[in-house]
Amino acid sequence: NIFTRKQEARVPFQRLVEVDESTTDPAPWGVNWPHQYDSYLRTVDHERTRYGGSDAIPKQKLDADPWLRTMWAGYAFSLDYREARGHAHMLWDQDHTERVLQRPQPGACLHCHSSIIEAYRHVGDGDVMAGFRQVNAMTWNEARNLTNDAGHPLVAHPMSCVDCHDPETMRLRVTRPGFIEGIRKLKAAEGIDDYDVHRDATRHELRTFVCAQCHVEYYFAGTDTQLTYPWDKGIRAEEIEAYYDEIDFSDWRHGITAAPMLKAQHPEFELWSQGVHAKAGVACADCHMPYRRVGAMKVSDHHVRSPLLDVAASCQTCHRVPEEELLERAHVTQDRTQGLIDRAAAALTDMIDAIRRAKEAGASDEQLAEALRLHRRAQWRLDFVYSENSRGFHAAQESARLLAESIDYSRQGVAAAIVAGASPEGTPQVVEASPVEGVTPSEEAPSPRE
Amino acid sequence: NIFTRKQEARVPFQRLVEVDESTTDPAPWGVNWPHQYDSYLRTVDHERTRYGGSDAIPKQKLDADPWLRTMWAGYAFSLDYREARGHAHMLWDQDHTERVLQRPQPGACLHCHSSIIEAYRHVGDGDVMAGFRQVNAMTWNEARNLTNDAGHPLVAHPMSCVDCHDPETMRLRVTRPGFIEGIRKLKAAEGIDDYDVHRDATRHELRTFVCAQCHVEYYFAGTDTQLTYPWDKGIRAEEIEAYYDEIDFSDWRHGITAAPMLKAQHPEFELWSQGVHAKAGVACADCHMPYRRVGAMKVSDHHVRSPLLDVAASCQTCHRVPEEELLERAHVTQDRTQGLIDRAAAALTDMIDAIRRAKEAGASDEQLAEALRLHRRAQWRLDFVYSENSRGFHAAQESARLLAESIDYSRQGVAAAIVAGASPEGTPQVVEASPVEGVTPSEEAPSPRE
Amino acid sequence: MKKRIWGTAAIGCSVLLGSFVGAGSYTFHYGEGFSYFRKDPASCVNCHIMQPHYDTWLKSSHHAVANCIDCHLPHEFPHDFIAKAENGWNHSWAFTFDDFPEPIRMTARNRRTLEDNCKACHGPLTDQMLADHHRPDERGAVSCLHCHSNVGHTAPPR
Ligand code: HEC
Ligand code: HEC
Ligand code: HEC
Ligand code: HEC
Ligand code: HEC
Ligand code: HEC
Ligand code: HEC
Ligand code: HEC
Ligand code: HEC
Ligand code: HEC
Ligand code: HEC
Ligand code: HEC
Ligand code: HEC
Ligand code: HEC
Ligand SMILES: [Ca+2]
Ligand SMILES: [Ca+2]
Repeated sequence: NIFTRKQEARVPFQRLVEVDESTTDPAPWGVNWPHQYDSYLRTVDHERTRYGGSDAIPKQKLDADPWLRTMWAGYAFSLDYREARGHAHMLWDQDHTERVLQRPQPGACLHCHSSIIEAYRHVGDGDVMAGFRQVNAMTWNEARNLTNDAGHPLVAHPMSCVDCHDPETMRLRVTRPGFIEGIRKLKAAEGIDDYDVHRDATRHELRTFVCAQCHVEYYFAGTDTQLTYPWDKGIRAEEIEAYYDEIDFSDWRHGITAAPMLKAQHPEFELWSQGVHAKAGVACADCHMPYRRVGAMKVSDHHVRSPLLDVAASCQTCHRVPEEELLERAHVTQDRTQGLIDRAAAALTDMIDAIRRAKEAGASDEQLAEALRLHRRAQWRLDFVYSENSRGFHAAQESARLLAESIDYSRQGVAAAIVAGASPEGTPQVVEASPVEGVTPSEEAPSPRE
Repeated sequence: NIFTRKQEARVPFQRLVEVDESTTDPAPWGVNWPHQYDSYLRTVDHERTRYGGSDAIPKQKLDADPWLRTMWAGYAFSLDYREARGHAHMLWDQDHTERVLQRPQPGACLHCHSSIIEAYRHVGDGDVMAGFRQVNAMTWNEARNLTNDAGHPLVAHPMSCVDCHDPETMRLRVTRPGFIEGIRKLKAAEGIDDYDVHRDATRHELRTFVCAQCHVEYYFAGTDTQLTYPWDKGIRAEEIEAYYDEIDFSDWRHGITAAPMLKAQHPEFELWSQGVHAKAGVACADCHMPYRRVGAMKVSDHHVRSPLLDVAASCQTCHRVPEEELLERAHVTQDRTQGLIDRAAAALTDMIDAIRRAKEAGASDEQLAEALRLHRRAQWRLDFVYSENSRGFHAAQESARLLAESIDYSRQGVAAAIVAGASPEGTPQVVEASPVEGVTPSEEAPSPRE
Repeated sequence: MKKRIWGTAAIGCSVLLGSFVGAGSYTFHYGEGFSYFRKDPASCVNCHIMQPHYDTWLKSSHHAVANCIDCHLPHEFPHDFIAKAENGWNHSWAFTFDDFPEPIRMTARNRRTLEDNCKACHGPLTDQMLADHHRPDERGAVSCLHCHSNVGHTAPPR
């Protein structure tokens, strides 16, 4: 067949510089693949969209949406929570968040903020998994300051080429232990035993999986803060919640109601999977890394960012519709989601305040049991959609469904609190939170960073 | 849309029989256009889908969803409300519904259940609009039994060819006064003055408008029960509600709470307009009257029914996806909507019961004012989505949004009722409704049908 | 059935095909080859059933640069093509119609042919995407149509 004969002839690139598993610095790779490297470097850029994009100084979401401080009262996220920006910033931004500066955090944090596999290999004496477990248990500082035998820092770069590409073949691959274990559990839940992502994932699936290494919900299991993806029962919000309930896990106790809470972090992969595009087989990279013509070549745009900043490349290949119109469609979806978020936030705040009033009126924990149970449910669903970064675009109807349920539980919580003795009157107010915990319950937490 | 534009050129037919404005019987038309006629006749057929389709004996929705009797307590719809079926049945089904048999109804009902324009012209001495107004004010029986000078019945056929086609040219057109006035008001609300649908509508718009003549929300204005489409402020659920609030309209007082209620009827056009397909310019006829090839000719399938009964013809022209997969996508959307409907129904029932308990506890109307206001809001939104017949498919996210708001208002209503003195306990129960009103408040209603 | 259609299609297009033999490479298309093709696709439209595809092709980004067979028939000639032609010759037009599902959907095999043709014309541009370092098996496959299903036919809005 002519075509295959042609293909064998193909020389996709010449290697001017050797790169291997230890090349965490993207620069040398850039010599071999300048186009991808150049676009990768542009992730330092910033440009806003209506709900996303990025800024030079990342927007403080806590100020934009003050109710967040109430939702997360008593938790590190109520100290500092900003708009995400480009990949090049990921390590610096973790270094400087008040969540790290003011609260103890584990080494597990670095799993998704740096090109860290080499560090795992070093710590585990060649065994990445073993190293992963040990680094998870370290303090953030220990981990951040790891060096190799030559004394060179091992955690020196944000996620880079080696994290998604096989240095030998440039083939896509996943490297994150958290994901490799998580996806196996997920497949098992779907009835597929002994799933090996390296062996079983298609190239097209990898165009999503490489992102799902990090853009997912997670928690730290046990006192040795093992990074874990809670997918044992599936990845729908209820399935994850059921898993947490079963293992009786909570991230923190709420600063106002003392309910055992769950924190949802960037469940992009989870929510995307429930959306229309996922059903249609559209991968993360299809929209966030569209191909571009560079000279006589098509190159995947490694300037990963909001697709709404370049609808032409990101959407129009599939949707032959004028740019403004596509942008408008996305905005309609996002505006509706925002409207429901505001509604759910008002309901949540009302509930939290009603529970506070009930407590002030002397309601017992036992009388408040139902209200506290509802608080956990309502917050999980609102947080799940709010902390997901597409403002509902990845899964419009599913996001609305979760917010509807959140509203239902919050409003039931208000009634339950009133029944438990809360004074009917009283306008919701942001109350001083109790001391803020780190991600790891302070008692067994490593000492704060000096 | 290429599929439609293509047809314009060839609508080949020879006129074997003359048809004119007075030919309400489809049979003569059928001689000229046998293919369309044959498919039109097949609207007597019945086949179910998961949420739609039709049955030989239309399913009694009141038994399938008992909470409907609570939602509509005191209103004719709580007597008899069935699954819709094919167009050929529309007149017979109106003749036999308990809503007509047991309650007084106006002549206005026939506007959407028969080929009635000729009757309007007769009654109005050639002036259709005048005739429309007079027939609206008649009793259902007077109108149903109208005859021409020769004594032949004027209301003898379900909607037929002449209602959508110009007998001269066969061009699409709308004929329903209610819609012609309604769409003008809608366009005015959108800033387009003096809109004349006959002059200004494109052919593609007409592929939706011919359906929007009837598949819309309506009410009967004034004591002379003038059929009116409430679009003065727009067609989104809130805009229609705002209009009703402004003119202080209500269809009936609720049989249990005595709140002034609104009844939503089949707002297919309204909800569709908020959906993805509408944004993409997909018309009702694209899905419900797909083209079929008959030899060399392409014919619009006049067997109007659920598109899920023939996904290949209805969907695959645009979605090159296996049938099962398309069906599954539609079901995912519908199942999510159903889940939220059940949730909203539970919340509404709780609220109604809480208000009942508050009344029993002696709460004053003044104490219950807030709860009753919320009852009206919550019921309107749930009814709007439930009475729309696509189970959310026409506008997945918008439907979910409305249900989320309904839940919010119902649950707030529960709290308000408790504050007003409702005993916290008490499991919701369907209570005997107060005497059921006709669509028109009985006092000024025409005498019941003998 | 399929073979029959292809056969007839083949005949419909045989005039053009003569000029096509041995000229499989994309340089030919990018060159003066164009003039030939403008005439052609009428042969396909001998069948009204192909009309919509023809009309949508006319409006497509490719109408000036590629015609039906460039995309839909194997580029390697003459062998298996002649076979198809002979095969089709034995069947009269009448039989070709009316027992196939509509809307017409491509067979898996023809879809592969189609994608091979994309790659044949757009070789250099897509070398990196198609470099054989990717998994050689099905799992490594990339589908042009996943993103470009509307290049040949201005499909409905989508
Ligand atoms: C069909 C296109 C599409 C697909 C597929 C898709 N996204 Fe998105 N994504 C978007 C759009 C549109 C936004 C909204 C951007 C905005 O609001 O500016 C977005 C937003 C985001 C954001 C926030 C960006 C910002 O500017 O803050 C992240 C992170 C993200 N997506 C990650 C992912 C991941 C991970 C996947 C796969 C699991 C994925 N996306 C799949 C289109 C897509
Ligand atoms: C499972 C992967 C993962 C882990 C583990 C993780 N992050 Fe992130 N982090 C992300 C992703 C993806 C984003 C970008 C999306 C977003 O901002 O929600 C992000 C964003 C951030 C940001 C910038 C936005 C913000 O939240 O202000 C900070 C700071 C941050 N993470 C700190 C941390 C800290 C501290 C930890 C450990 C407690 C941590 N991360 C653990 C994946 C992770
Ligand atoms: C977050 C994951 C990720 C990172 C980090 C990453 N890439 Fe890629 N890269 C991809 C994806 C996805 C593709 C598309 C591969 C496919 O479709 O098979 C790709 C494709 C490529 C290709 C193949 C040609 C093309 O453009 O499609 C090259 C070469 C490449 N990347 C080089 C690099 C270099 C150099 C770096 C570091 C500067 C890098 N990549 C970092 C995800 C990544
Ligand atoms: C190793 C972890 C990791 C991987 C792999 C990863 N991301 Fe990210 N991503 C992050 C972190 C962390 C941030 C936030 C950086 C910050 O705010 O400092 C981020 C930010 C983003 C943003 C926001 C950029 C902006 O300008 O606002 C988008 C969009 C995004 N990622 C999409 C993707 C996609 C698509 C992929 C796969 C092709 C991917 N990410 C792979 C960790 C990762
Ligand atoms: C690789 C192809 C592809 C890409 C890239 C893509 N889409 Fe889509 N999009 C689809 C498909 C397929 C559907 C499902 C409906 C259908 O089958 O046409 C869809 C559905 C949609 C819908 C309706 C469903 C919903 O979620 O509301 C919108 C709106 C949409 N896309 C906008 C976008 C935007 C904006 C972008 C770019 C950020 C984009 N799409 C990128 C293929 C794509
Ligand atoms: C994109 C395709 C599409 C468009 C456009 C569309 N519909 Fe539908 N419609 C559907 C589907 C799918 C259903 C669900 C049928 C089912 O549940 O069996 C449906 C259901 C219905 C039903 C209930 C049918 C039943 O079986 O009970 C009615 C009535 C209806 N549509 C009318 C309309 C009207 C009027 C319009 C235009 C204003 C419209 N539709 C536009 C696809 C469409
Ligand atoms: C504005 C147009 C319109 C008017 C006015 C109207 N109908 Fe209908 N009717 C419809 C449409 C459209 C359907 C099919 C969709 C549905 O069942 O919701 C329908 C369905 C019905 C059905 C079958 C399903 C059911 O509800 O049991 C009955 C019976 C019926 N109408 C009776 C009446 C009566 C009685 C009146 C007057 C009080 C009336 N209609 C006024 C448009 C109308
Ligand atoms: C003159 C009023 C009128 C017009 C015009 C009209 N409908 Fe209807 N339609 C009805 C009524 C009334 C029913 C319910 C009949 C019954 O249940 O007896 C109905 C039923 C239906 C059903 C349910 C059929 C089934 O098998 O369940 C669908 C779907 C539908 N209409 C779609 C449309 C579409 C699409 C158009 C435009 C092409 C349209 N209708 C035009 C009044 C109308
Ligand atoms: C509820 C509205 C409605 C009714 C009633 C109706 N039609 Fe149609 N008809 C349509 C629509 C919509 C089209 C598509 C027209 C277009 O796209 O321009 C159509 C198209 C046609 C065409 C043009 C060729 C084609 O099939 O597209 C003929 C002929 C026709 N109808 C005949 C009839 C006959 C005969 C009757 C009565 C038995 C009838 N119609 C009843 C809505 C209707
Ligand atoms: C005339 C063209 C056309 C027809 C017919 C059509 N669709 Fe669509 N559909 C679209 C377009 C356009 C979109 C918007 C996304 C996009 O641009 O691809 C869409 C979006 C969708 C979506 C995603 C958005 C949503 O509402 O969830 C689904 C699911 C879908 N269609 C299913 C169907 C089904 C099922 C049918 C048949 C009953 C159908 N479509 C008929 C063109 C069509
Ligand atoms: C530039 C390449 C190209 C050209 C030229 C082209 N087509 Fe196509 N054709 C396609 C693609 C791509 C598809 C598949 C579309 C899809 O599956 O979404 C297709 C699909 C088809 C189909 C099957 C419909 C389906 O959905 O499977 C037919 C029939 C067809 N083409 C006929 C023709 C005819 C006749 C011509 C010449 C008038 C032509 N094509 C020209 C690329 C082309
Ligand atoms: C003899 C009439 C006729 C001619 C001439 C014709 N076609 Fe077709 N074609 C058909 C019919 C009938 C079908 C549907 C067959 C089926 O789907 O099983 C079809 C189907 C197709 C398909 C999709 C089905 C498949 O097997 O993949 C393609 C692609 C196609 N034709 C391309 C062409 C091209 C290219 C030409 C011109 C070289 C052409 N056709 C000439 C009648 C014809
Ligand atoms: C006979 C040769 C030929 C075939 C076969 C062919 N193309 Fe092309 N294609 C061209 C030429 C020539 C251009 C214009 C090149 C340019 O403008 O740089 C082009 C332009 C394009 C473009 C850019 C314009 C646009 O529509 O966005 C895309 C994408 C494309 N082709 C994809 C495809 C795909 C996918 C296929 C297979 C389904 C295909 N081509 C089959 C020759 C071909
Ligand atoms: C994941 C989506 C995706 C896939 C798969 C894909 N492309 Fe593309 N392709 C694109 C995008 C996006 C562009 C537009 C780049 C731009 O606008 O700058 C493009 C552009 C092109 C162009 C036009 C380049 C130019 O600007 O002249 C050609 C030709 C092309 N692709 C051919 C192909 C062929 C052949 C295949 C299969 C081997 C293929 N594509 C597979 C997304 C894709
Ligand atoms: Ca978490
Ligand atoms: Ca009404």
